[in-house]
Amino acid sequence: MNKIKKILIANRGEIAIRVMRTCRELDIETVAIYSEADRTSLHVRYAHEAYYVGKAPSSESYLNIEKIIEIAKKSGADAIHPGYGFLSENASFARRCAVEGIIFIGPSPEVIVQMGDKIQARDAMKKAGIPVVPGTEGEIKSEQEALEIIKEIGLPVMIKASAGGGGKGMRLVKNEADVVSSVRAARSEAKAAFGDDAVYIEKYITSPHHIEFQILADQHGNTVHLFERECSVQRRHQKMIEETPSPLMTAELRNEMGQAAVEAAKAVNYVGAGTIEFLVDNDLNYYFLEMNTRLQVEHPITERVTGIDLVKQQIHVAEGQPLDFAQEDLKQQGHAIECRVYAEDPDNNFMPSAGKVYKISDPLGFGVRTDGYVYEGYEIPIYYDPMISKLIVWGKTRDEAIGRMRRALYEYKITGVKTSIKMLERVMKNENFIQGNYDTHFIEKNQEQLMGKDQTKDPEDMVIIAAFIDYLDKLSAVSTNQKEFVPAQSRWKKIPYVNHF
Amino acid sequence: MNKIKKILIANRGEIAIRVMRTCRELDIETVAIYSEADRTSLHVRYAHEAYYVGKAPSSESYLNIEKIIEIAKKSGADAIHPGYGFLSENASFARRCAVEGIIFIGPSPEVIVQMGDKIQARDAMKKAGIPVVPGTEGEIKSEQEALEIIKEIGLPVMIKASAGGGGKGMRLVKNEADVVSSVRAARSEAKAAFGDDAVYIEKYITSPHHIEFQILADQHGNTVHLFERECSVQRRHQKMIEETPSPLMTAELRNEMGQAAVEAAKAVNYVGAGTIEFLVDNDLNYYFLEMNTRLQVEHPITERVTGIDLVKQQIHVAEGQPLDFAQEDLKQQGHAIECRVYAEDPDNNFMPSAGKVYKISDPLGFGVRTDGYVYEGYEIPIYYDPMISKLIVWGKTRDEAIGRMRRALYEYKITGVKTSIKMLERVMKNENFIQGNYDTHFIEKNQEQLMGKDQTKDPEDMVIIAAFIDYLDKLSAVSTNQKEFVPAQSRWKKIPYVNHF
Amino acid sequence: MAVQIKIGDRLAWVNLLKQDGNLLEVEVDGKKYEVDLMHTADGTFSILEGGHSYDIELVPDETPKKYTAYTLYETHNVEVIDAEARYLQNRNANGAAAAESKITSPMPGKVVKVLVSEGDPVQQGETVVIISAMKMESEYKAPKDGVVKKVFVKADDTVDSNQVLIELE
Amino acid sequence: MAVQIKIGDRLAWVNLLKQDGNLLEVEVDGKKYEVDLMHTADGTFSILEGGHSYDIELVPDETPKKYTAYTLYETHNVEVIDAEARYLQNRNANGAAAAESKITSPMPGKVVKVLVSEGDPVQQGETVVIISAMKMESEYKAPKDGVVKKVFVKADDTVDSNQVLIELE
Repeated sequence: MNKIKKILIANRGEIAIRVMRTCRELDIETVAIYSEADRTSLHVRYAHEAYYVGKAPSSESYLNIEKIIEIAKKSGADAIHPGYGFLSENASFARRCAVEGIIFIGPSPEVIVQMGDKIQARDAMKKAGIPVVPGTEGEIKSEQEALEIIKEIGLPVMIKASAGGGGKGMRLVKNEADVVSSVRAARSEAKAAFGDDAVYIEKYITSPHHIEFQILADQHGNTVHLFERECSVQRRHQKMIEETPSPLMTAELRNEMGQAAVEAAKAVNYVGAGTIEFLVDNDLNYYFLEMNTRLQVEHPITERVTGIDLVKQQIHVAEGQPLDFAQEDLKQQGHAIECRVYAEDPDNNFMPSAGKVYKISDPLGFGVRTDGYVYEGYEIPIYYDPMISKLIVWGKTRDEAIGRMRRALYEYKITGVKTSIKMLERVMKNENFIQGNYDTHFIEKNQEQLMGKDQTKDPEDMVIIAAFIDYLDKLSAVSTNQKEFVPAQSRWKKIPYVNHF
Repeated sequence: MNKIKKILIANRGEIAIRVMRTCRELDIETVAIYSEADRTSLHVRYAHEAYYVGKAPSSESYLNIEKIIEIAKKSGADAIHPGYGFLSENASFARRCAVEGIIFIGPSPEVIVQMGDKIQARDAMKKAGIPVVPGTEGEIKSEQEALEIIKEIGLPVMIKASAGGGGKGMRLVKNEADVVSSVRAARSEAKAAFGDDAVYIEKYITSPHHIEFQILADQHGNTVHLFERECSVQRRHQKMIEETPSPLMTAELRNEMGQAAVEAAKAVNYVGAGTIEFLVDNDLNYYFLEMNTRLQVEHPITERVTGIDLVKQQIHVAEGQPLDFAQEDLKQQGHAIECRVYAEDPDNNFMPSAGKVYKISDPLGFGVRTDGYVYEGYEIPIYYDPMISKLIVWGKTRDEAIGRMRRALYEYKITGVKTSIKMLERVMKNENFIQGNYDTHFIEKNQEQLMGKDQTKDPEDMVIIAAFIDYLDKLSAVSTNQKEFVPAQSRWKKIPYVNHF
Repeated sequence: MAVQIKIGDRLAWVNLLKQDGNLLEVEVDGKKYEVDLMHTADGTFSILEGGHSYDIELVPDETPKKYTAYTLYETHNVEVIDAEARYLQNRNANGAAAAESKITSPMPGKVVKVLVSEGDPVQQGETVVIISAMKMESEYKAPKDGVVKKVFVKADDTVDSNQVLIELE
Repeated sequence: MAVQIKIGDRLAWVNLLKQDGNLLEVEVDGKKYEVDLMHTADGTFSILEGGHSYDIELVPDETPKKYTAYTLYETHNVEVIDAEARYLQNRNANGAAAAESKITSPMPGKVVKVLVSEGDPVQQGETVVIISAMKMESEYKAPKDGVVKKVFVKADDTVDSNQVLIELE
C-alpha cells in the first residue's frame, strides 16, 4: 500500500477544486496546471502549487500529455487525478502514467479502451448477461447492412458513433427512407468529432429514462454499487438536472439493476469509481447504454444520500486500500437533486454566454451544496465548458428537496452573464417534474411552460426607479449644479441618519 | 389545524435568515423588522416585507413588544417566530401574541415562566425525578444561609442568578472566606443584568461536560428527543464549538439521558422545540442544568445528523400538526461539528471587533453549511451580538468531520474585521480536541497551544511583495512620472498576454 | 427632473417629486410611489415600497445609461432616455436640425474641448464643442454654415441644461 | 525604487529589479525572487513563486500606506515606509511626549460615560471614560497623572477608531 502525498489535478474548473477539497481534508498536497486563459482561475489560487501547461485551447494545454507528465515529475506528484472530460478516459495517458511510475487515479488503460469503444463495451456486457438495447452486433459495414438490421429490430432506431459521447454522431431514424442519408451524416459527424467514422445501430426506446448506477471497486475484488441517479432531464443530449432516488425506481428494480451494475464492473475487472448508464423504458425494462470510467459531473447527489466522499474513495482505492464498507452498509438516506448552472441563455436556444461575472450570491443554509469555481470579476473563458457550478440540495423527502431547490435558486444570483438559473427554477415549478412524471423528452414536451414568459408580477416600476436613481447619482457626480438630488456617499448611501416612513 | 401563511420574524442576523429560508421552502410569506442600524441588513433584503421597528438599541427595537405586535397586525402575519435571544423567552410577549390572536412559535407563556426561573425549573425537574446538581432548594435569603448550605454540600460551589443566562451573575467559590463577597457580587450583577437579584447555590462539578438534548413536542402529547449536542468548548461561559455525537457519550447513557430529557419536557407539558441542558462529570453522572424554551444557536448540527429541519417542525407544531415521526424513526447519521465565527480578536482576550466587512469567501462543497448574514461592504453594528456566522460540517466519522472543518476554515476568508477563524483552526489541530478529551475548561487548559504563535512557515516575503506592488500601483495612479512600473489596468492586471516563466 | 426609461418594450416617464435622504417620492407614468431606497455604488438596490422589500441588482452596460437589471427571477434590459439622448436621437433623425444659431447643452455636463474661436468660419455638421456627461463624450456640431459670433464656455467648465454654449452669426 | 516595509516587528528593504508584465524580479532584504504576480485593484493577489501558489488579500487601512494582509491562516499588519513616511515619523518623534497625553479609542464604539470634566485632576490608572462596543464595556484609563485639558466626547457619542477622546495637561 502506497500512501499518496501529492496529487496533480489534470483538470480545471469546478472539478479541479472539488478534488482539491478532498485532498486538503486528507492532508494531501495539490498541484494545479493552468492554461494561458486560466492564470487567475480559482483552481490555481486554491492549490498548493501551480504550473503553466500551455496555450488556451485544450489541445495545447489540458490535453497535452507530455507537458502534464513533465510537471508531475518536476513537482514530485505521486498521483494524477484526471477529473472528468479532458484526459479522464484517455488510455494513452493512463498508460504513460504507469510507465512513469505515477499513480493514475482511475481504472487500468485496458478497461478504458474496452469501455471507451461502445461496440466492445456492448459485447462485454452481453457476455456478462447484462441486457443491451437490440441492435447491430458491431460496427456496420454498409448502408445495406443497416437496412437489413432495421428490418429485423424495427423502427425507430438510433445510429450512434462507436467512439461517441455528448450527443455527437447520433441520428434518430423514424422512416426507412432516411436510413441511408442518416448513416452517412452520422459517419461524417463522427469522423469530424472523434477521427473515427465507425457507427452502429440500436433500437430507439420511446419514452426512455436515463438512469445510471454508481459503482466502486477496490484492487482486492470488492465491488459495490451506490444506487442510481436519474438523469433524464436533458437538453440537446446534455444532462441538466439529476436526482436520486429516481422517481421511476422500485425497490426490486433497484436491487436488480444494482446487481447488474456490479456484475458489469466485475466482468471487466473494473477498479475505482465508475458509472454504468442504462436506458429504462416505461415498462421498467432496462438496457446497458455505456460505462463511464471516471467520476461523473453528478456524483455529489450520490455522495449526499450515501454519505460517501467518492473522491476520497478513489484516492484510497488508488493507494491499494480495501473498501471499508460492504454493500449491506450502504443506504440511500433522503433525496438529493442537482441542477447544473451553465453560462448560457435558455431563452435563446441555450446559446453559451461568456463574459465577466459581475456579482455572485451563493445559496447557503441547511441541505444546500454548491460546487463551483467562478468568482466576482472572473472572466469566463470561451475555450472550455460553459458550466459555472452545480447546485445540489438534499431533503428528507423528494417534496422537501424540490422546495429547498426552489429556495436555493431564489438565493442564487449570478449577474453579468446569462445563466440557466431561471430555466431551472421553471423546472422546479413544472407539474410533471413535481409528479416525477418525465423522461428524456421532458424539455421538448414541456416547452411551453419552460420557455414561456413568467406569470410572476414583477416589480417593473421598482426597476425603473432604481435605474433612475443610479442615473441621477452618476449625473450629480459630474455636475455640481445638480441641486435636486443628493447622491449616495458610500457603499450604502450614507446620510447622518436613516429615515423611516 | 391552522395553516400558517405569513410569519413575522422578531429577530435579526443569521437566525432571522435561517427562519426565512425554511419559510420560503414552505411557501410561507416572511415579514422582517429592522432597527435603525439594520436598514441594509440581509434579513431586510431577504424578506417579502420589511418594517421599521425602532432605534438601534434593542430595548427600543427588537425588544419593543408593542411595536412588533402592531407590525404583525398591520402586515397580516398569522404567526411570529422569535428566533433566539431578544423576546424568544419572554413570557409577556408570548402572552400578548395569544391575546392578539397571533400564533407565537414557541411554548406556552406558563412554561416560559416556569423554565425561565432557574429555581422553579430545578423544582419541577426534581419532582419529575430528573437528577439536579446538589444545592439550595431555592433562592437564598441571607449570606448566613449560604454559609450553612456550603457546609452541607462542600466546596467548591457555584453561585448563580435565578433569572440568569449567558454567564452573567455567576460566581465560583473555592474558599469559605470568599462566600460573603461572592454572594454580594453575584446579586448586584444579577440585579443590573436582569432586574432581579435572586441567587442560588449549586455544587460545582470539576471537569464538567456541557451536554444538551434537543427535544420536540407536538400539541397532541407526542414528545421525542433528537439526541445530544456536546457544547463543552466554551470561552467566558459562551459556547464556541459544538458537536454531535458527544465523544463522551455511550449508547446506554444516551438512551438514559434522552429519556430523562423527554420526561423533563413532558413534566411541564412542553410544546415545540426545546433544549434540556445537562452537566455530565467524568464518571458519567448527569445533572439537569436548565431548559431553553426556544431554538438554540447550535441547532444545525442536530439537523444534519437527523435530517430533520427543526424550524419546519416548529412551524408544523405551531399549526397543530402531529409529529410525523416517532422516537424509533430517529437516528444519528455520521458526525456534525459547528464552529461559531465571531467578530472578535482571539489574541486579545476575545475583544469584539466591529467594523466593515471587506471581503468574504464562504467555504463550500460536500458536507459544509454556513448560516450567516454579513456580506461584503456590510458594517457590523456595534449594538448586537458579535456572531457573524456558524460553520457546520458533517463527516461520516468524527475524524472526517474534523478534517473537513479544517478544510472549510482554510477556505473561509472574512477580511476587514478580526474574527475567531484562526482560533477555531487551532482547536481543530489540538491533540486533546482530536482525541475527544475535553471538558468546559478546555480553553484554559490548552491556552498555550490555542493562544500561541503558529509554527507554520508563512510567506512573509510574499506579503511584503504584494504590499510593495500595491504601493507602486497606487503611486503610479497619482504620479505620471512613475515610469518604472506598469500598473494594473483592470480587476486582474490586464496586459495583452499573460507571461509565464 | 423627468426622464424616460425604456424597460423591455415599455417606455415610461419617471420623475423625482421629493427627496428626504433615502425617502423618495417618485412618479412613474403618473403613478406616485413613496419608496425607501438604499443602494451601493456598484448597483445593489434595496427598495421598500408599501412594506414590500425589493432586492435589485443593476449591472451597467458598456454603453452609458444602459443597464441589465436582475430582480427575483427576471432579467430586464433598461435604458435611460434623457434630454441629451433625445437631442442626439433627433439630431440623428433630421441630420443637422433647423437653422438654429445657438448651440445649447441639453443636459448638465462638463466641457471637454472647444474646437472653435470667435470669428472662425464653420460649416454645417462641423464639431464645435465636446461635452462629457456620465463617462460619455458627445460631439456638438454646427447646425448651419456661418461664423462663430460668441463662445460662452471653455474647457473644464461645468454646464447646466439648456445653457447656450456657442452662438453663430 | 526601494522602500522599507514594516511587517509585524520586522523592517524589510524591498526593491523592484525588473518587470515583464506580470513577471517581476523583486529583492526582499537582499534575497531575489522571481514571481508571477497577478492582482485586482481591490487587493486580491495571486503570486506564483517557485511553483508555489500564494493567495493574499490586502485590506487598506484608513491610514494610507498601511494594510492588513490576510494569508492562509495568518493576519499581518503591514506598512510601507517611504521617504514621506520617514519624514513624518521623525517629526512625530520630537513630539512624542505630547502624544502620551491623549487618550484615544482603539476601535469604533459608543461612549457610555465620561467620568471626568475639563479641569479635573486625574491620577495615572484612573478610569476617565467608558466605551461600549458589541455588548462589552471597556474602561479607558489615564496614562499619567495630570489635569484634564479637554474632553472631546460625551455620553452616547459614536466614536471611530483612533479618535481622540480626552486630552490631559
